[in-house]
Amino acid sequence: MSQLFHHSTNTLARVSIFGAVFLVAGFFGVVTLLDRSTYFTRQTEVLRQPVPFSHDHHVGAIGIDCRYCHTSVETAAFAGVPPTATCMNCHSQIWADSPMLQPVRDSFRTGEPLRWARVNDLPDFVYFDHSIHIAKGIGCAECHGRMDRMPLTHAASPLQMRWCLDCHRHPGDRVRPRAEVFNTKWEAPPGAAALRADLAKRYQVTSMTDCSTCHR
Amino acid sequence: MAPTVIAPGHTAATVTDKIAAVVLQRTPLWFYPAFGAAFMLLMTLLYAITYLFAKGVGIWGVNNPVGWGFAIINFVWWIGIGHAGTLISAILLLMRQKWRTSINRFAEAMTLFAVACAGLFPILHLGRPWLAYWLFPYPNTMWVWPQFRSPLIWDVFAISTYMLVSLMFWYVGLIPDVATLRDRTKNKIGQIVYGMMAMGWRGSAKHWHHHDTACILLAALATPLVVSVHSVVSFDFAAGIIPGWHTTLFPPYFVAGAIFAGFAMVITLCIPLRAAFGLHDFITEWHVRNMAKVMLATGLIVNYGYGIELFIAWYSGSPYETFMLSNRIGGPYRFIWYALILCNVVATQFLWSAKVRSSAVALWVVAMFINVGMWLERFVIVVTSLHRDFMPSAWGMYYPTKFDWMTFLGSIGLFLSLMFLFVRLLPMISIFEIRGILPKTRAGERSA
Amino acid sequence: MSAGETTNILRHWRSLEEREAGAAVPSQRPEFAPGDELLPDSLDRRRFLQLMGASFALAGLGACTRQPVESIVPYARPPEEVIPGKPLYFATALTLGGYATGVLVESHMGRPTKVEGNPEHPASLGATDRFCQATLLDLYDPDRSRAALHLQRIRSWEAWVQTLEPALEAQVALQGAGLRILSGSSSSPTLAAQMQRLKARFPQARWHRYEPVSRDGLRSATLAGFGKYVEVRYDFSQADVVVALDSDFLVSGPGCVRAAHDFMSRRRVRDGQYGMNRLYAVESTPSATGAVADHRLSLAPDLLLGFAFGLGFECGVIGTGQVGPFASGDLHHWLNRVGVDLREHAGRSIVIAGDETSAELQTLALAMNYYLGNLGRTVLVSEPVEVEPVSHVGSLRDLVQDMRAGRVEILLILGGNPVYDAPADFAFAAAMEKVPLRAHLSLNEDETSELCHWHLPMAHELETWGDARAFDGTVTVQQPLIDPLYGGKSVHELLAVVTGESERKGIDIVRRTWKERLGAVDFEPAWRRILHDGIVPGSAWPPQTYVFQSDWVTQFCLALVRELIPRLERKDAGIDLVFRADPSLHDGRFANNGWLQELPKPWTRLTWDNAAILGPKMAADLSLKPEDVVELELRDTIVRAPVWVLPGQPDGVVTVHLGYGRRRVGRVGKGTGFDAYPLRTSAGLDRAGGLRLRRTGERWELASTQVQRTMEGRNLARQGTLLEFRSHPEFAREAAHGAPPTESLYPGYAYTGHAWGMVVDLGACIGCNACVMACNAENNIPVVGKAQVHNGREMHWIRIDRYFEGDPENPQVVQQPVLCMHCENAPCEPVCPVGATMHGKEGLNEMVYNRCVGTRYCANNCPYKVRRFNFYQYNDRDTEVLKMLRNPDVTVRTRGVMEKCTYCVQRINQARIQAKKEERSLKDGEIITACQQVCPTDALIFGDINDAGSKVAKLRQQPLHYGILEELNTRPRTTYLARVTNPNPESGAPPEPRHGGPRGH
Amino acid sequence: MQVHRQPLHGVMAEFDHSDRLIAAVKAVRSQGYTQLDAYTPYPIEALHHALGHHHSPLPRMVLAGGITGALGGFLLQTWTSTVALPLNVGGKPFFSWPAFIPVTFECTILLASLTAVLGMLALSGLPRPHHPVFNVERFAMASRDRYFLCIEAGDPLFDVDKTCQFLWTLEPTHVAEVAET
Repeated sequence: MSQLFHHSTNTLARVSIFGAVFLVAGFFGVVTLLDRSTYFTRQTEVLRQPVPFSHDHHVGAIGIDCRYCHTSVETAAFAGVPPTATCMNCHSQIWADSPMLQPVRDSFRTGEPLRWARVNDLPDFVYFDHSIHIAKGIGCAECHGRMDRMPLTHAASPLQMRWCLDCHRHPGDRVRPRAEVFNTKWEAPPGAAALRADLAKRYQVTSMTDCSTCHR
Repeated sequence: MAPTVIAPGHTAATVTDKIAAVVLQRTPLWFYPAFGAAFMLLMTLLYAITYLFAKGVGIWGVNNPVGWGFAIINFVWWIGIGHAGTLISAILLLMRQKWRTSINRFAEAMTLFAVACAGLFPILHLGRPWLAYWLFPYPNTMWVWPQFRSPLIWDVFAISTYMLVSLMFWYVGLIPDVATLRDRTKNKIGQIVYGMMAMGWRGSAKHWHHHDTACILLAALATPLVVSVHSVVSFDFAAGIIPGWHTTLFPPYFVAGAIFAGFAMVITLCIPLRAAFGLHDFITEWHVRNMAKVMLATGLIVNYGYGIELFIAWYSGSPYETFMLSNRIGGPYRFIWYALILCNVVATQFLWSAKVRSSAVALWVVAMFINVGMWLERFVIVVTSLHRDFMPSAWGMYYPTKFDWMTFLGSIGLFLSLMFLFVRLLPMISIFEIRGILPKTRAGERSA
Repeated sequence: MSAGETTNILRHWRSLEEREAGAAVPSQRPEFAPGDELLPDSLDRRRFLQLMGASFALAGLGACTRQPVESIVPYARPPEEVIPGKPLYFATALTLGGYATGVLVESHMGRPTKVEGNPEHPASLGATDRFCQATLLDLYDPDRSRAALHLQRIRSWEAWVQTLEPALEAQVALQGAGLRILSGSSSSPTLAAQMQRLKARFPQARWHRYEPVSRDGLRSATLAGFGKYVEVRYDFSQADVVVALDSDFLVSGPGCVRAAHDFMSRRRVRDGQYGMNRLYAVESTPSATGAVADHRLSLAPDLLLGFAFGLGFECGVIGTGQVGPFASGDLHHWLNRVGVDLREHAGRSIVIAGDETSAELQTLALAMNYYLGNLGRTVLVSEPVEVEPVSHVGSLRDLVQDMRAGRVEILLILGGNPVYDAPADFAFAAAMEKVPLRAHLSLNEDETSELCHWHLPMAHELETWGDARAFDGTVTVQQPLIDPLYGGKSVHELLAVVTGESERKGIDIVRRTWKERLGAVDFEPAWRRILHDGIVPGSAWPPQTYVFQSDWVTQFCLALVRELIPRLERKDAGIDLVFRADPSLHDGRFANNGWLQELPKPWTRLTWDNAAILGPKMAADLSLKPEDVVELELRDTIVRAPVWVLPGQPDGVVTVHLGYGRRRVGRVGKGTGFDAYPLRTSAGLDRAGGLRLRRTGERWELASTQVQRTMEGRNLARQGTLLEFRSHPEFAREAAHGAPPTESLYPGYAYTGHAWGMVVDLGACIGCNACVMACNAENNIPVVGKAQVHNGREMHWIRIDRYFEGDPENPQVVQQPVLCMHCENAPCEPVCPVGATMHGKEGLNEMVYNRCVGTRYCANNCPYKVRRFNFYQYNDRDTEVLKMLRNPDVTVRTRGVMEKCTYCVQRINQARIQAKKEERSLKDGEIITACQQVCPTDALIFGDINDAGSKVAKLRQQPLHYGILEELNTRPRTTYLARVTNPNPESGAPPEPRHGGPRGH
Repeated sequence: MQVHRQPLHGVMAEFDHSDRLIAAVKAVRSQGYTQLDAYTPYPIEALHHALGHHHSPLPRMVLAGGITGALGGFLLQTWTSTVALPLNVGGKPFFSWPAFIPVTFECTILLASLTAVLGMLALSGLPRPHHPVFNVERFAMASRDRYFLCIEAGDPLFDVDKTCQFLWTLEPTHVAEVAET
């Protein structure tokens, strides 16, 4: 009988056994990472919008209150995206003929609504209510980040269940004075923990982790 | 003359050549039609599955109240069959039963293929099979985990463990024999492939030493595993509250049933195979008889199980249990139950006769009855219990559709195809173990 | 088939499918069962082969799916008071047979998604019936007609007007002698006004009325009794004894919702309060009302009339003694007892005859009420609610004669479907085809539209302005919830063209009426208030005291007796055929409504079909099994129908329900049931004698949701008599099969805070199915079709179980609503491998659809079998218009997931959020589940069982309170109050009538 | 002193009967040879004794593997159902340990068996597709019915000629030199 294999195959064989193990582990590792990556969450991704609206300018620079456009945020599940009419309140005078705002003027003239791309998009089987979060003193910035610093709007949070649970299990750590809810610049003062604990008690903030809280 | 484990006149050389020849000779003509038939069945399975994934489990007969149908029946049936192999190789090895050596190899193979078929069904029967991986614990962005109180999760772990362990056990046993093939075959590719599989086995004393230990250890581990797996499968029912399911009798009764079914299938396969490849020298009357005896023993346990099941139902005095009893015997599915009794109780009694035990044909027929019977048993447990449980208003009937049948027969196709490939590509009898137990031809030789 | 005989130019318009459908029931189930088309189509080969390759690579990819970018579309200009995501409610009314039920309609962003009752409205009191709930599906019916058609070619409304106006001009000269209008009965003040204007312009024009399920019997009875048409209504809240003669007053007919409410308000026995009314039901066809009765006696129609006479004698209507089998024996004795009971409660009793019954029976009932002094007390008469009441059969007969004689030049059919449902002997279609210009205004294209020159799409009631009166005359102004989806027009808008008035838009026409009534002075605030409240204050008719012509009636009765007696003597009576409006499809107008088609009917639990209903004895005699197809032969008209054997059906009587076997209908109604109208003639709209049955040897599959008849002695639905209850209040609890085990390996969970639960009052349930329907609408429950139902795959989250007890010929029936029990130790939960169902802090058994992988283990392990599985993609995800129907607060389930009752968790969450925002705790009654809200008899009560003050907690303290299958230690949150009946201790059970001549074979 | 054409792995004697091999092994070891290995077509216990093999460490490794599996399985379940995702499932407590037993058991078996197999391979130095003994043409018979004894060049007493002569005295059927490559 003669040698079937070159002696290099000895090393090869042993390496390949371990190799296989690492390959499988590696694959799952990659998938796991991808799942959490901003590529899948679309976090930080800027979507194409009909008009390059700048929160940075409107909120940060001019200081328009969130509620001026997102009118139903305190009353309804849906925060509300402003009708074209709202834009025209100002832009019938300011920048009245800037080409950038052409789509807005067209929409207002024709009554054909603007189609904005959804930036914060929850799956259809998730039921989120803005108003209650506002009422419990959860600031916009907790989920939407510093909108006042976003020239072009993008999501600030992964909006994955894991992330939701983090807060829903310890909602007290995210509470802020109701007065500061719409203040994107608000920073927790030193010793915030005590303050938050107190607020949580006053606002009756409770941890809602029943599945039916969001899924029905 | 009294039958022996191996027909007289064999030496290590003859054993090696004869068994290796099964693989190394040219493919016999009968193989092509046989494999072809099995393969066609396999294609039906593929067709049925594709249609299933496209349309949903609605294409099957399952409904409300009968949420489980053929899929689960087949699953339990295959798993049961899958128990003989590991059992033969593990328990009989621990018991140092020499006669196991001729049958353990393809019994183990049979186990693997049966478990492969069984493993299909829990996935297929899901409403959303593409999410089957949710049953495994893995860190996910939803931060949810499997629900470990569910018997179905226990199944997942039991079945996959069983699959892996059986596979390893089987492969370890194969190493010295593929080495043999490596050294026998003239075909270059064959040499390479077998060579890689043999991992450079040299049969050195050191190898044998560790190999032996490993085999004993695996056997010691596999034995409780076998028992646990079918117990866990029986929990799928025993953990439910449905009359006819909710009984502590199930685990032992299922395990016995599994061995019963397993041996029946071994006989069903080995009798034709030894004829086809002329292996009467290695699979002798002795083996067949012993298997028949094991079947008789386990069969009686199963029959006892049937009896107790009915007795307890009556004895409990619970209106639901007693109704379940009368529904089995007198309900719309009573004929299935009668058939089951015919196959598993009546047919088994023939094994008392030594004549039957030693007649290959008779035994094969009995084995076939038992294969059918065990399937019917699962039908009775799953369907007859579900279709009339607590709320008379919600009672219903279950009728299998053509897709139920296609999937069932298809899985048999998968099983046979794999079996045929196996006998053509790997030694179906453990060569080195046969060498080891050859009768002493000269004084002074001792064998492991 | 009347339309079949037409021999004129129109024939070539008819589609092939009609000719096929023309033949009655095919021999076996068609390749596609009704509703199959609601399921996704089968695959084409290429796609299949692609899948074949890919199918095994499916798994695992699920993990890495990236959400597609969706878009938000805000308004360009925001409408007033609409807050995106917040529903609005508008008050309006829905009518059936001209009678209104006041409703509040929930509207999401301008699309109506749910109908609730209007608590202010007398016919509703906050509840509705099944039809009001189902109307949404009619509104969004994908098969609604979408354009005006002339000779099947699409034309515009304007084109129609241009055709009509010259024709009308021509009529002006003739004073409209050739103008005929045919409509159903109406109570609309605006319509009345328009008719006046029409008369002014065309004095000779005629307005004909026809409702296939009409109240002609009652009309002519009032005519006989009071010399004019008057409205008869009943006040059940004042009645101690009610005798229902073939009457289903609890679930059908005008004001049935109110009737059920009032009737049940007198039956609530609780600890210490034992006051209870008593209901005798004598009927020729088992009805929902009969199922609730304390005594139920089933009699063939003639016997029933005989019984009525006997009762009339008891009440002093006539001097003659009882007749036929009622002259002596058990029946006599029993009848006598009932009479005594009535006399003892003179002035506090009601004798009511069914809407569909004959004038004779109605007259007798009216007379009995008169002699018992019930008139003005429990039986109120007032001005008629209908505009210009007429005898519908007479009215239609006149029309047909005029048409035959060629006196009709223009025929406008406003709604209705006479070609399909006119009495067979009228041969309506043939006569109609003599009319040179005929137009049909209707929601869907039907048998009538296809034989008219013009088909005009009608606007749905939720799309139009209008007004209508309730059973007591209260007016509601109907306002549209949504613009007409397909440019449909209302009756008023079409009539406006005819009358030539200046207002042509619905709103203007209706406003004009009310300007005239309310006066132009500060009209606007009044108008707004009317719209807001949904009723016109003070518009109810006050009860009148008309003179009852008792002598005349007595004469009439005597005459009747003389011709009845021989009939009762005669022994070769043969088989009687009884016609009934279908409990779900009514007269056939709802044939394309999937929700109603799939609604299990009372007693039979049949869906998607009607059947020839036989009693067990008769079926045995003729050796017929359910699903056998028989030929029903009546005066050489033959109709083929499948048999259904029903305990409680009187011997020698076959009942058929109307409304099925439509030839020209949408995809839902196609191939459902058989058409019974060809057997129905003006001679007997309610019944016909001398039926012959012939077996064909063929079979027709019938999908019933409950095959099992009895409870198998399992004490699920428990009941006892008032006497038992008084002597032994705990009887229900003691009926359990042993107590639940108390010891446990694990410590239980403590539910501090809210603990939701529901109590179902079996005594109050009338099995009207409104809850089932409300649940469908609220929870986006799909329609699955006949084949799926037949395979036990219906999706209803709440079902009403029906169990028979006692003698199969005359059984007692108990009905039990069953929904998820939300067990504290839920057997379904531990078996789920992925944790898709689990308990919430407030004890809800939660179901997370998006986590479910579909093992169906939970459904297997549910002892109550209330879980439902999506075996296919049942929810239609392609048809755009159906998307408007969906409740946005509830997930639309996909293929392969389990679903079940959630206690309307979306409502719980919304209420909780609202309360939290207002920093208060939830009040009892603040959360109302869909089924509870719709229930006319408050049979379902939901609430917090931890709150000792709550309704539900109090009911759980009642001695009648019990849980089903508690011995399994499931600790159900949904529990029951046992039913208490109030049989007459004197009379005992109704005897078995010895009757039934030789059958025709 | 003659010079070899190539480095040697050792010299190998072939026997036609296991008894001869065992005798030979005993003789060779009594001569003081230590670096030797025997090749047989099936396991022979006597040979292990003759070669003076010690007990295999495998069982202890497997035990360790089993314990890891048990702990891992049980802790995973406990952690997921009490810490990571505590759910009220049918009124059962988060830590319902009896329900965790089956999975724990399966994990035990799984890890134990994995260690057994991998350990076996590691201890026997497999996989090793290439080995000098394969250079010997007749070695193919080792997997049929022949028994081989190889004295390796690494042995201090090793000398090609002397060792060969010595082997010839043990009545083998062949003696061959085993080339290193």
